[in-house]
Amino acid sequence: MMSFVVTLEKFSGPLELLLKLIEEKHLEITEISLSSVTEDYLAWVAQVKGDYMENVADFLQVAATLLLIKSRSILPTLEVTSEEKEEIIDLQARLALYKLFKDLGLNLANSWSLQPKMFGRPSWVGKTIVFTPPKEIRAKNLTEACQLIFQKLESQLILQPPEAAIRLPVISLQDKIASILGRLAAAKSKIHFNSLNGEVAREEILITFLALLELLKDNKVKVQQDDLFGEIEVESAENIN
Amino acid sequence: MILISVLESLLFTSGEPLSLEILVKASGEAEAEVKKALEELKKRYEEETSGLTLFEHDETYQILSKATNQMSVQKLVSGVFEEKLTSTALECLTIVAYRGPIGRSQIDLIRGVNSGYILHQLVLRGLVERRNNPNRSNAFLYSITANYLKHLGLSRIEELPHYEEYHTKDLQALLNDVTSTGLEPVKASE
Amino acid sequence: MILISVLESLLFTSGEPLSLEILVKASGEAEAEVKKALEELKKRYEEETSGLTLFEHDETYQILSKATNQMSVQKLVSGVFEEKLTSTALECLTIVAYRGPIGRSQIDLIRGVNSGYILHQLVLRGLVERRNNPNRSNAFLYSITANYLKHLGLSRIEELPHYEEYHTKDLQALLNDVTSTGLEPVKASE
Repeated sequence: MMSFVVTLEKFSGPLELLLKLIEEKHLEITEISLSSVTEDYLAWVAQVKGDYMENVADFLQVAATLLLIKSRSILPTLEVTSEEKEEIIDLQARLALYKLFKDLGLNLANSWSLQPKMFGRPSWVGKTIVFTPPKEIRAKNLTEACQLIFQKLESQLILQPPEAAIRLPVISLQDKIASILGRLAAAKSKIHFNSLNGEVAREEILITFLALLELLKDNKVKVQQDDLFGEIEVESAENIN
Repeated sequence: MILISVLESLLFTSGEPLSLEILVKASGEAEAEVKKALEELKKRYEEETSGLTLFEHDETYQILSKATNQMSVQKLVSGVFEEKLTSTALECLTIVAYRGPIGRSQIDLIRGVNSGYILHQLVLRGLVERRNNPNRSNAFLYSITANYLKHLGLSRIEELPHYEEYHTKDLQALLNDVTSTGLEPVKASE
Repeated sequence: MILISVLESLLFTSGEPLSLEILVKASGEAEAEVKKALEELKKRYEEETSGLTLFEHDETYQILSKATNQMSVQKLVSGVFEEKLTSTALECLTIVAYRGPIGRSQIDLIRGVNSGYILHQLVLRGLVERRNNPNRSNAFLYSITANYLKHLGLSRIEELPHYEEYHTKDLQALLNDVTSTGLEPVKASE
């Protein structure tokens, strides 16, 4: 009777994904735990298929904050602006709030029944249809009401078409890694991080940064940053060895 | 399982008279037990605080509203009829007129709220009729009655002003609420 | 005239939910008296020998069969279709249930993702309803429907576990709570 079906074939949003990753590792929601799941999160986002196109912006926005957290854990000296700090605290709080409702929902899932548990009865049994047209209504009243209904529905639409949010350049992590390696090989010397990005969309910088982290981890590149906020210089490890 | 409670639930939801046989089957109890419980229910309804009565005829049973409350019930029924069309009823009637034959769920979607009660009233007043949906069992399609059309002085539904325009207008695009993409800072308070 | 008996007759005859206003009009008694009698009726139905429930939603009242008799009644009622929930639907419904009436942007904020599509689906399935936001003409407010409560077997929304706590606090206070209390808000399933 208590048949409840959870379909987890995909993540409906960034918070669901993030929470899953944290809970898999049995962690509390803290900055440290967020930092520790950043790579898994980014790896998942990097594989985003067409299914998620409409929500890609939401996933990337969270990814940006995660990268900020990650950077802070790698570079303890990294100064963050108060705005960025707020962003980090905000993400933790929102994740906690999301978890609250998720848990409340799981509680309810147990009492959910596929069919209603209570039933009404046929209404007005034995009452027959008596033609009683309202006196005051004319055809033009119906037309006016109809115009109003459509006006109301149309006013709900905002001017900005939803596609605007969807059309983000989607660059896969693999493509980015390949492109960086290709350019490093071609340059045979240090190149600037900024030159690795095409149009300066935050999402692309993010993917580039992520690609660099991956390459660093695999010891395929070396990076150097002389000053805080200074240029990041990237060099192929093969050039050095 | 408490037999008397189950029997009351069964009789209540059915509306139609139910035979002893059906009650026995549906409750899964012995006939004698069922009969005894029905007697008990009957007695309970005889209390003056109850508004119900157990009507027995030819080994069938039906719950009815108590005869002594006939006056108030009549007032409800006629009151419901005489009332002017509320704005929500007008909205509902309009949707049925311009978009009919139309299913309940579509009406609900346009209005955003459950329209069951209002539709029922419109049917009882003879303004709207429902037919079986040929494409989906257990679903109905609602349209304006010929009677009401006549009353409006129209010989066919197409004579409603702007009928063509509103009848064919694509609704799908309008029904998606696309107000914001979320992820605003948490500061936004309700 | 015995008010409680009259009210039971009215609710029984209608079958559909009736507003307090209609009950007051049809019974001809003062609102406070009607309310008191409805409470009494509710209590009477809570006895285990009763097969009925007084269901209250959105300031309307309706008599329904008792949730515990679901199995027996279900056999009799045809054409009820099954409502499976995906985890996304469950998530969305929970937020709307505890926080409703709630705007889209607030739902998006909690879920961290655009909820337009799922809300549209839930309205279509009659589990959520939307109304115009009285304070902002171009926005909707979402609430759960009576149908949703019927699937949970609750006779009013206040019966949701911890409803008071999570409904009344504003979102910011809730955020402060979950952040400061070590994040273990809900545990026991009821």
